[in-house]
Amino acid sequence: MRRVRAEILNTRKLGAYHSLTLVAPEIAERARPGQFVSVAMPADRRFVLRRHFSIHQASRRGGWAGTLEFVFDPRGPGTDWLAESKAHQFLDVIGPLGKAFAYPRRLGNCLLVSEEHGSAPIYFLAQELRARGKRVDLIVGASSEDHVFNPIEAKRLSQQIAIVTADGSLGERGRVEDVLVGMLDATGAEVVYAAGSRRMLRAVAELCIERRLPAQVAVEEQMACGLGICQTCVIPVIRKDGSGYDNLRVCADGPVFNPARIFWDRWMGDEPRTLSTPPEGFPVVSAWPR
Amino acid sequence: MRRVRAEILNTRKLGAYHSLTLVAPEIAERARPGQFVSVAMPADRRFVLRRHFSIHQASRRGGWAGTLEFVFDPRGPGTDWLAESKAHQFLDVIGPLGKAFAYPRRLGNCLLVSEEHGSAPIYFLAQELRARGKRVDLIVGASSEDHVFNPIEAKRLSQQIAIVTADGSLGERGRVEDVLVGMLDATGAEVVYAAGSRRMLRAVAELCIERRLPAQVAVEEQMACGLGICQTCVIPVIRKDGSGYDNLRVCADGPVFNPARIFWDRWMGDEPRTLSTPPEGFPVVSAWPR
Amino acid sequence: MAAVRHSLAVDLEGVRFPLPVLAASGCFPAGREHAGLIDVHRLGGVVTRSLTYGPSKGAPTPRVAETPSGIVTSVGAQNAGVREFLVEELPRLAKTGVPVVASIAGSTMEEYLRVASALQSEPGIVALEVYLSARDREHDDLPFYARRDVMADVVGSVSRLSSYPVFAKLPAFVPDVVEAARACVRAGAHGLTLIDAVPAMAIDTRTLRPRLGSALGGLSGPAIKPIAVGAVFRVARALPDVPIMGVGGISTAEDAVEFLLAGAWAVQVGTAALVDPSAPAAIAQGVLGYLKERGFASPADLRHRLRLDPEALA
Amino acid sequence: MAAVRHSLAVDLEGVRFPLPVLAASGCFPAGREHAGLIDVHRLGGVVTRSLTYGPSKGAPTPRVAETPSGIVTSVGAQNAGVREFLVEELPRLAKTGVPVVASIAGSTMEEYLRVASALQSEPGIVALEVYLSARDREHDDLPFYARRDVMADVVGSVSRLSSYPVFAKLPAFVPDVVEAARACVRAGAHGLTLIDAVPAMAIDTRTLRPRLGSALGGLSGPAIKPIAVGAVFRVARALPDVPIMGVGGISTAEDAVEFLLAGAWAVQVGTAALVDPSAPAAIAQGVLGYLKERGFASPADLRHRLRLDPEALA
Ligand SMILES: Cc1cc2nc3c(=O)[nH]c(=O)nc-3n(C[C@H](O)[C@H](O)[C@H](O)COP(=O)(O)OP(=O)(O)OC[C@H]3O[C@@H](n4cnc5c(N)ncnc54)[C@H](O)[C@@H]3O)c2cc1C
Ligand SMILES: Cc1cc2nc3c(=O)[nH]c(=O)nc-3n(C[C@H](O)[C@H](O)[C@H](O)COP(=O)(O)OP(=O)(O)OC[C@H]3O[C@@H](n4cnc5c(N)ncnc54)[C@H](O)[C@@H]3O)c2cc1C
Ligand SMILES: Cc1cc2nc3c(=O)[nH]c(=O)nc-3n(C[C@H](O)[C@H](O)[C@H](O)COP(=O)(O)O)c2cc1C
Ligand SMILES: Cc1cc2nc3c(=O)[nH]c(=O)nc-3n(C[C@H](O)[C@H](O)[C@H](O)COP(=O)(O)O)c2cc1C
Ligand code: FES
Ligand code: FES
Repeated sequence: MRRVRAEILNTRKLGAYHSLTLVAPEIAERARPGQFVSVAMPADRRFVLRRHFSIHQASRRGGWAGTLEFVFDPRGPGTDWLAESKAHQFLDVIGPLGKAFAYPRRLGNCLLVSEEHGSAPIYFLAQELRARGKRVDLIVGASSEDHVFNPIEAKRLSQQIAIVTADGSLGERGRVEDVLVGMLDATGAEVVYAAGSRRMLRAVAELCIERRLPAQVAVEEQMACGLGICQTCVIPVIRKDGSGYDNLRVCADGPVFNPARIFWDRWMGDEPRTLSTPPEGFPVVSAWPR
Repeated sequence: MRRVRAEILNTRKLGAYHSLTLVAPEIAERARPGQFVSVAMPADRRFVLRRHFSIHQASRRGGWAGTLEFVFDPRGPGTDWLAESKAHQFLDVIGPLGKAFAYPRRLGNCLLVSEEHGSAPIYFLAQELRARGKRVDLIVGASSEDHVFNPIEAKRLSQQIAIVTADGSLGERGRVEDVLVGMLDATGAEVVYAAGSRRMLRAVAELCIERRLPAQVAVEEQMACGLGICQTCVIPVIRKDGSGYDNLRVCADGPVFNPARIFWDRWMGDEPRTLSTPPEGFPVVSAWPR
Repeated sequence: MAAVRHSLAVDLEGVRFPLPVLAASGCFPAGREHAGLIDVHRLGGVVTRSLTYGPSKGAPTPRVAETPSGIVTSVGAQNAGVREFLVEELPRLAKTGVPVVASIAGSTMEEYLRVASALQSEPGIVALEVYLSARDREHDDLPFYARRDVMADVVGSVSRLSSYPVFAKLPAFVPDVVEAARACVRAGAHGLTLIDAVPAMAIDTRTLRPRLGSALGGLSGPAIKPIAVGAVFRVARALPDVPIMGVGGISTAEDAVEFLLAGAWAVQVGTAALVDPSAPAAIAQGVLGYLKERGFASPADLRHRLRLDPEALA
Repeated sequence: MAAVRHSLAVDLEGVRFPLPVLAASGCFPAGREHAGLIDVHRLGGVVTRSLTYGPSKGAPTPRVAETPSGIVTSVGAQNAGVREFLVEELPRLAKTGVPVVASIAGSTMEEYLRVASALQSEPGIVALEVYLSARDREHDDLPFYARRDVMADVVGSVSRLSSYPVFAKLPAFVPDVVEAARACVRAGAHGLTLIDAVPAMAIDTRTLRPRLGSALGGLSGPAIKPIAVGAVFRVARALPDVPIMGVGGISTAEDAVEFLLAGAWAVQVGTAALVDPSAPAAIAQGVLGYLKERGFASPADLRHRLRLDPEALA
């Protein structure tokens, strides 16, 4: 991880989202899909914590070489402040942080599932998978049309695509889960990647376990440091030998995890439970091709 | 007092000082020299308190009618923030606050003494006194040339002027006190007004008591509310009957006081004492023409 | 949704306020000069500055210093004494009809009782609030709250003497705020006010002096809100039937709702009201908006709505 | 001015740190992965996260919520246990030569003693810090600090058992922090660490849930600085010969100087180090700048420089 004073090269709006492109070659060179950056807030406000964003784009080559893009929808003091930032301002950025998605070595057909800003890392992944000759199909979900992140880009990146919005303003009305089985079957997916709400990630997990499909999901948890120091960002992950679980750090041990190993019942607290969950000692999917 | 959302009409720099002119007719109409305004800081920062500034100019007539000007040197988070403000921004302003300088009814020759930003209310007073046909002479003190507030304006407003800087970069080298006696004698001053450091105000007080000259001084004290609510801003003032003192609120009972009634020893704490001070029961100058 | 009649009135076991937001002690303008800035009819009530028996000159200046999201103040209970209050301030307040909670202080148990006696049967006053952070001259100048038995004794004696319902104002600064609250209630307190400003200090590194004339002061403002919410939550869970007024760092309607969810029956606004005397009224209005939007009928409705995971507090 | 040899080293009655700024407990990166972000040689020392005897899973998530100028956290002492620490973490730390203060915790007196025993005679460790906010399973789950005798008992027993100098880490949340400090010193504490995070809570008014999985947490960051400075000041005046490490809200060199003026012998940086692991080093550098500019020879020099008006604290 590097800490840099990064100049904002470009800002743009994409529906409900803001995108910031930074000049940060030290980070961009190393960045892989699933990793994130940590951005300092101005010291003269009430902010105490840095804010964390998935890397959406990291260019190593070409005219944009050394640049890094992240994307957010303004929804709190930190993202509101970032939404006001302008080109040529500088941000204090640490990255790349966390473990990236692993690329499948042997398998070919990849179904990528994203919701809301979860699309930011997923499209980055899509691009890298395509560059490695994989087939990529996409499911993109959101509350409404303007929260469907960059649908044009999504279409460009995928062989087949399903867009789902809660209010039906773009694509089908419903939830990502509703089209999951259909897309799995239609695309012949051999591997699944996902980023989005816990509810959706859990549905993906259940389905992949059922079908014994290898999967990786990027999760989010409230973070104080983002650097692996404080252990505030933990997620319960079942041990490989099934002997119990450990609270692993999303920021340093994740944010990408094997969804079959996440102890969903514990992590989701008393949120509505729609699915049965693995008990301690649950036999994990260890077929992941590393 | 009124509370208004006031648009910034104009900002300008004057040496070390920043001046803000606001559109605030409700306040400007009522404002008199010595009174002050209270300015809210942005809610999204660490600030909790409003900041307080003497009214430097309040125009009731002409092209600038309804405008209000105050002046400050950036020296802390609040004044730094204000220094960055731009025309057409809005400020949340309460005013006019506090008791104004009283104009002498019979007496004519007025010596006005100011230091640093104390010149802001003093020049306003000078203008009002001249409009009432009084002779105005000025002593203006500061640490260095750029802290001498608007010397050109000062010259325009006064019959005779003495400028004193600690480093001698403008006018005489020294302190206001060094020229006080000379100016009193030279101008035949019958009344003295002052605003500036406690040290200087105390020197003025001592001299005026000695010479039985009526005087008024504007003081500053740390304020939480500025509205007379909290009693954080008090100054010890000896009772008229000399029976002791009361802690009066600078914001509501002042900021203008008869310096002969201020219990300097108490107020100045353990700052260096260069002068003897009035004991409780000190015979106060009650010759003030009201 | 069925039409809900929203009401902002709250009933603290007999102490009624038309709105759930009061001005906290020391933070309400007593003077005539504020007529233009506030409308007392949009206030739930007014807690007076803490009254001593005789006049008190208060602490040396400076009395306020700003710190991150807070202020440290030390006014030292400057006030003109309870008699002056009865002659000068109360009649004006009573005339407006705003419910007045009289805050009482003392440097001995006896002084508390003398102040409470002087306030008996005054029109306008609906309750007493006992300020417990005053220093106890008979016990090493420690604050009254520092010894649980002394504190309970003061609260109990005032409660027995006075015909008004008595609220004990507790600082959060006791190792077990629940036990302290229980002791006050057992002694006869009708309710509790939580929390007082938190002991604190700020130093000027340029002048090498404390930024307050009295060196130590009390921290208030948004910085202490989480401390106050925590104290209210803990006490409300332990003593669900005891009326609590929540105070500490409230500056928005959301902040007030946080306290009501934590278990407060009403809230008080201090520092935010100093900076903007209309803040308590605006906050009450905002609470109404929240109730309407969320379909709650009244502030009291929020008291049992906090959703706790079974694992929390395990 | 005569040439002064400025030194940043501090000596806490035998416990020596090359710089006056340490990383506070729970806020120092233990892992290998941070090599690029910090240079331990620019740190006065490192306080470990609080170690329990066995591994502890810690509190439910979310574990952090941001509040005005502060954060409320509840990690629940998640750690792998003291043995794992000795095998995995300490050797790496010891190799760097940075002085290590081992923080110990427990849910019973016995656990404290077992942890302290396990740490005996380990290279690299220069002192123990006793975390006293842990909950005492044998006394109604109240924090150890809540009962002065229990607290003194823990501190005393650890001090007798251990060959390391022992610092008792006190919260400011005791009615009389001076008496609490005195009790710890009488029991055998070598020094004191002031203060721990302050009990607090934050509620999400949208979801009607506490913002932390454990509902209650500890407030840290700039918001609590005035509380911590006040506690250090009061204890340092009462116990001028007892080494104090000041902690709470320090994020700039000025903040650190405030603590040193208040009477701290060294300071620790918590929250600010989470957000920027290089903060403690930068703060130490800034303290050096301050000393030079003002003509002070060492951090210890500041300890007696606070200018108090005679009237303050009257
Ligand atoms: C690994 C990771 C990657 C992320 N990537 C993105 C992204 O690409 N685009 C995007 O829009 N958002 C992303 N988020 C969420 C984003 O970090 C938070 O929503 C954001 O910090 C909110 O800040 P705020 O001040 O605007 O809102 P507030 O809600 O006021 O934030 C208050 C506090 O809560 C924390 N917080 C709030 N929501 C979250 C969350 N979901 N996860 C973690 N902390 C949270 C904030 O960091 C802050 O400390 C990511 C989070 C994580 C952990
Ligand atoms: C009646 C009155 C009139 C004033 N008029 C002027 C003026 O015309 N021009 C000008 O430049 N300044 C004036 N001041 C001083 C000015 O209010 C403060 O210097 C300013 O608020 C500092 O804010 P800050 O955030 O920049 O500095 P900081 O020093 O960081 O302020 C921190 C806190 O201290 C308070 N404070 C600091 N210095 C003073 C002071 N001297 N008096 C009162 N409170 C203070 C601030 O309000 C704030 O609460 C006046 C003060 C008073 C009381
Ligand atoms: C300037 C000032 C004066 C205060 N005076 C009193 C007082 O006389 N009696 C009292 O019980 N509390 C007093 N308080 C404490 C407040 O009533 C309140 O408990 C505390 O400030 C926390 O609330 P806040 O954060 O909303 O200000 C005072 C607070 C301030 C800021
Ligand atoms: C995430 C986090 C974890 C902490 N863990 C511990 C701990 O294990 N033991 C301990 O004594 N203090 C712990 N603390 C408290 C800090 O050491 C420090 O006392 C407190 O945060 C105040 O300092 P600050 O404002 O600089 O953070 C922790 C604080 C934070 C924010
Ligand atoms: S956020 Fe601190 S360890 Fe992950
Ligand atoms: S500043 Fe509040 S009374 Fe003067």
